[in-house]
Amino acid sequence: MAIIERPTETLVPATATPAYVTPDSGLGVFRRPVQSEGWKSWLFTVDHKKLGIMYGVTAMAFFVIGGIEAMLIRAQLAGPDGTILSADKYNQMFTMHATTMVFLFVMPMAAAFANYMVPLQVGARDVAFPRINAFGFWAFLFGGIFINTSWILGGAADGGWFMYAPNSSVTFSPTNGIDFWVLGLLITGIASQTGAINLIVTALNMRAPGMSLMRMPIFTWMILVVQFLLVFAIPVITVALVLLMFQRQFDATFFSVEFGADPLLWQHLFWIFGHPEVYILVLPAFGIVSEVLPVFSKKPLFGYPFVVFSGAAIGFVGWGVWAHHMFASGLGPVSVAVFSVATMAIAVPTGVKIINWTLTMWGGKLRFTTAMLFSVGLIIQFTIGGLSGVTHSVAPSDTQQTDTYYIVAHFHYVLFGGAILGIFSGLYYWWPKVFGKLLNETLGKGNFWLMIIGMNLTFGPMHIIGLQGQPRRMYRWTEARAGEGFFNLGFWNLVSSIGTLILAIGVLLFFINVWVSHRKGTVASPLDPWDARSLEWLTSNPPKEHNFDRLPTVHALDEVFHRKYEDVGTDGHHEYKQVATTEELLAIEEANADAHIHMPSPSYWPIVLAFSLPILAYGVIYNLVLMVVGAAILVLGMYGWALEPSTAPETDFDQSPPSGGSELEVASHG
Amino acid sequence: MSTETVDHTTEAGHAEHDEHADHGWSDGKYIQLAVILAVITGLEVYASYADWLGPAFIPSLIIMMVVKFVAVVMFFMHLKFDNKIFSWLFYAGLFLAVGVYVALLVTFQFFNR
Amino acid sequence: MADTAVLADAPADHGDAHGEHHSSTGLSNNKLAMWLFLGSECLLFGGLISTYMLYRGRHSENLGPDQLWDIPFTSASSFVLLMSSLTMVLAVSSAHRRNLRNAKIWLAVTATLGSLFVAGQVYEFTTFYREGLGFTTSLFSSSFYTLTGFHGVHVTVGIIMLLSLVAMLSKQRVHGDKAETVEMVGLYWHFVDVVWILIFTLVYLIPA
Amino acid sequence: MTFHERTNVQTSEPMTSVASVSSDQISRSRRPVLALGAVIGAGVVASSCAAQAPQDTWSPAGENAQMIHNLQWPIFAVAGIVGLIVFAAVGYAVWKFRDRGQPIPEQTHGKPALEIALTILPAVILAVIAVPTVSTIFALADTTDTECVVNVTGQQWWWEYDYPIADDGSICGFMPTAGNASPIITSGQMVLPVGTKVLVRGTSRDVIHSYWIPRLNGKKDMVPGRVHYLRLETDTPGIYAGQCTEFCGLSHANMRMEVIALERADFQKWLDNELKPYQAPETAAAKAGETVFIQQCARCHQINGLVDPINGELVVSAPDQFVWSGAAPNLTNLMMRNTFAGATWDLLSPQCRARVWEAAPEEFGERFLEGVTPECLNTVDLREWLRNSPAKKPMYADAEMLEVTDGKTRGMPYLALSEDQIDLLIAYLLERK
Repeated sequence: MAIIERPTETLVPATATPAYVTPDSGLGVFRRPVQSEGWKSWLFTVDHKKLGIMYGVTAMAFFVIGGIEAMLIRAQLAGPDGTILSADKYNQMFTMHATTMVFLFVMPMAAAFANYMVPLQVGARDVAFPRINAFGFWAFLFGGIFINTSWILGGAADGGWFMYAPNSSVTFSPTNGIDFWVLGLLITGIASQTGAINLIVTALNMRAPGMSLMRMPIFTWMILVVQFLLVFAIPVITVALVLLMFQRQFDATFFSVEFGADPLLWQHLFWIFGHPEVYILVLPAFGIVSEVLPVFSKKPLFGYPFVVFSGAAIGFVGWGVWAHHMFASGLGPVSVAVFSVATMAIAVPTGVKIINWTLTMWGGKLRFTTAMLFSVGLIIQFTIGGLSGVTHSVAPSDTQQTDTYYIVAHFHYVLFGGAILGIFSGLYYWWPKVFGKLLNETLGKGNFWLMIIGMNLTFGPMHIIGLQGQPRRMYRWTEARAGEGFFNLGFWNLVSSIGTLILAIGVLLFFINVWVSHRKGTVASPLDPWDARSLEWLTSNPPKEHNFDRLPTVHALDEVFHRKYEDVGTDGHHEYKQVATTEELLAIEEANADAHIHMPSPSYWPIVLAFSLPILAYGVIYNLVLMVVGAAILVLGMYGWALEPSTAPETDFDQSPPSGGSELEVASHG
Repeated sequence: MSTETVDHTTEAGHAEHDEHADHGWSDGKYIQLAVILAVITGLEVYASYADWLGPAFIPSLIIMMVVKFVAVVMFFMHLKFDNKIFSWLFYAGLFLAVGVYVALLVTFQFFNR
Repeated sequence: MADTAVLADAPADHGDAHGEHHSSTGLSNNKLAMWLFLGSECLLFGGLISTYMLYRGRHSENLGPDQLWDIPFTSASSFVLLMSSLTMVLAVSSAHRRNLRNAKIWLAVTATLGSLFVAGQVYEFTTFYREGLGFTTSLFSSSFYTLTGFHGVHVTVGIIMLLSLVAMLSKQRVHGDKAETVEMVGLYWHFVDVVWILIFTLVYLIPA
Repeated sequence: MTFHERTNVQTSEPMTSVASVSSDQISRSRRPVLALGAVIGAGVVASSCAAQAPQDTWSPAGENAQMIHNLQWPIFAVAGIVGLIVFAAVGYAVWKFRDRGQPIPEQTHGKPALEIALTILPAVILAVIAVPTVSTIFALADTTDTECVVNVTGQQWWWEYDYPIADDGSICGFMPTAGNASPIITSGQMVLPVGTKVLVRGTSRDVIHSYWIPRLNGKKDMVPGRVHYLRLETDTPGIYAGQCTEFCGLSHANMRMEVIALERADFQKWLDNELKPYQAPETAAAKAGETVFIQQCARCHQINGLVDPINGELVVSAPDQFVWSGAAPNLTNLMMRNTFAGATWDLLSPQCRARVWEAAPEEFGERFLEGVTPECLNTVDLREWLRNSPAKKPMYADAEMLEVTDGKTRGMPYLALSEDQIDLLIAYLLERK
């Protein structure tokens, strides 16, 4: 039985990662794997922390791929009549750049943080459905790889990430690229959907005793909102993708204008998904910033309930503004006016967030670590993106701006300046929690400043380029329409392309930082390097497999801070005195560890089930026989899943640790 | 968000009392409901042939459809007897779907303005 | 509450021995997840129904809904599906009374009624096809077949789940709370029925 | 395919405004340019003084764009000011409250009153913005006062213009000087009379395109199977550049267009020239070129009134048999345009181009109506185009690759013309004006 039995008086060393299991079960179909080390422990793991790391690593790999695609695009556009890419390759490049960054980097990166942090922040030992969690990761990975195999199988999708009909029909895009795109996104959609349900149930149902919803850390709140958006938005894109797949594979007529189809149907379905998707991308970063700013300001988040409700409001209003992506598409003035006003309305809760972040810093005690720098950077950069967003909520103005580089500038300030800066803030902030080591602050600051300078050089000039009338998605631009003087398009295009290089060096510094801090292995992180406030810091670095020795009881928002500090001021004066260190708090928890801790055993089936999906997808494109194989694996996986025992039998685990040193009776299981 | 209704004060109470006790109706009542639903279905089919309904035809069909829908969800699916949070989760999706897709179909009507 | 487990997707056999699992709301994880899933399915079927509503009138003269529908036949199969909801609810309430024998019987009856419905749909599709309505014939045909096909696949999956559940109950392979497992399948099945209630009215009864 | 037959598409749409067109109704009302007082406004002035790109969205040259401009610059100004306030607040907080050893601040969760005030403030600003926004949306959508109609059709990767004849026999509000009007079909450059409210009725023959002349109005998608309306009006004679802005496949970047604004008298001249009968080639080379054209080009490209000397019959092109979208540019009076191939390349050599494009408004009409003279022809690009068009402008011209289009190309295929044939063709085309 996968149980950690422990005498309550025993103290566990903070570094103890139970890892002494000799699996003696073979590949018994209806037994569960028990490895806790080696590659099998990763392949079959259901541990939310391992899956979180895997999400992160995979997403970072796709970030690099998407970044290379972006640099090729900018290299092509550095001068007039660029020749680095052909028109065809260029179209594939910007399609895949967007697809990769949106679906394979930012979304899974948010999933990485959510997976790792949400159970820790709510004081749970794992997510609600660990096996489904593992399945979600593998589906995402296989889906991402599947989409990218199109590069070597006849060319990637070339219709833009918005994939407007009828340009996405076979007539206009005869290669298989769009088929790969459609099926790949269906697969990653399944991953997002399962992940979202899982995290909602976790946040709603697995909170530690005493953690009411209004005591939930703000990051978890934002993740909760995002998962609701996902749960309801993914089915919409699924419908659109299925219609497009039937159109391309089975000659359905949904987007065949000659049959009387209306191409605007696709646009509506896509943007009904696509607009909530924008908030899906950016709200996790807002959550991270709302965690980081209070910690380094030594102040609670200003107006926590307002931030919570504005997040929820953004999530809700986000459903009523999709057609602002279609102001030029001929909706008719009534619809345009309605959606224009609704779009302005959504600026209000977004503005509330910026105001609250600023006021969180106001009167604080600010320490500018790298994580903090990225968060402050986000406030500034996102504000620029938000304000340019206001200029095209004004529909007539938008008809001048949409599909120009001005829009490209806008959403990169939102997505790079919002989502990605937030992600990097989170990486620096939580790195010691996840890996037990601090990232180098000097390199980190270099990383930050290069990225800020790089992104402003890259995306700042795009405002000018766009307002001077250069459309998006053009594989080349011409000197004849570049103008002269200060607003010369050639100059600003070159600046923008040089900016990408600086940006790339900045990102490279991050990877160097990771390499440096892990190779030397010297900087073991203190338990609580930032003097943090929320529950994930009430456990070791990295957390034990079961997260908490004792499930904490929560008394307040910012529970950990209030356990560390006491208000000793009188007469309305506040004076905070440290009454405990985190080490001491942890020692208390360990001293009162729960007697029985059940953790789920690893499982073979998530990866098997997920593996069937790309097989099925290749089958749809190439060969029905392959589909049969995929379906067989799918059925096998489902029955294996359903019939698998809920835990590995006790006999599968070693009862006494071979390497000794601990008196614990530990049965671990990956 | 739907989640604010979570009532923590009932937590202990829930843990103790038998969850199965509040599972609604006896079998007999379910059968009665099924008979009513069958009758409504019959009325629907009749309505689709009845000319005398005139302009009330489509509204009456929609009303009967909604009644059937609500009856199944409330009673067969126990939503009426269960914790409110389930209702919130389901209705969030349902009303979002109705709102968004009705708006979508309406924009197609406004196109020629 | 000190004794806590995380085994939600596979409730442990020994759950009773350790008492209730911890949960903030006192509700079952599985049931929360199922209702969320059903909520999201609303948007899936909503999208398909909207597509159909938009395109229902776009077909050639003699191959539209008004020419093809056989209302008495579809009414009969709708009635069958509606009655399967009754048998499903009887299975659930038997399971809650720990009467597994009856539960299994009702589950089997539900699966049979479901199969009858699917058979009816297959018959209907072949009839339409023989009258010349292929999948690619018109916008109406593509969206009709896609909508009802998606529903049919949902029913089929439900039937497989029902039959698997009967088998697993018989072989004692259901882990955890058996009544809850039956209830989960039941929720899914009822939802599929509820969707058909919408389709029956919106697609069949309201003329194009 | 019904949507290819543009007349069906057009007539099926209610078009009351065409009937009410009257040349007397020329409205020259212009909004007075608002004085720019704000700090940000100064930047706007600076930008409009600089030699901006021809597609600058901040230098309106007609009433519709001016309406947008009047709406957008105050909003940019407000956004700029709000941005500065936020930066100042964040900057001040960063500087003032950095850790200098001060005690841990009060653990306050905020002041609801302040919070609510700061929520209402942006809401009020946005409400103020919303009012002119909505009124401008409806003003721009109004099609009742337009005096001239041009049908615009996008296809991969060029624009076709079709000037329909109104009930009274006029075209765009102008009566032909001699004879009856016949529809004028041209491509690339849309010629319009200055100061006239023009209604563009747009659609597409294949995928979605978007018509955008930044200095005249915002963009409007042209969607196959639908007709969308766009208003255009110009203040001064000149060339107004634009570009397709909805991604439309391989050569999206090579799908450009221009609006040519002519004084009313000049427009009348242009119109009469377009309606004149076919001019038989004069030189021997041009005569031979006519034969090459009939053999090689006339399958897809129409030249109105061209007669086959062998059988004496009118040559009627049938692009629908060869091109997937079913159309190819009409080349009647090609040399009256000064761009070709989706307005991507100039028909004028660089020196001559400047003469027309940078002409003062009062001279522009005359220079434009000179057309392309033999000395001014841009032979470099035109020859490259005739040698191998898909190499110059990426197109799906390889019929084998496109079984999905029944072997029809999208764009112009490689024709394997000899250098001699190219010379003759150019001689022939030079006379088409």
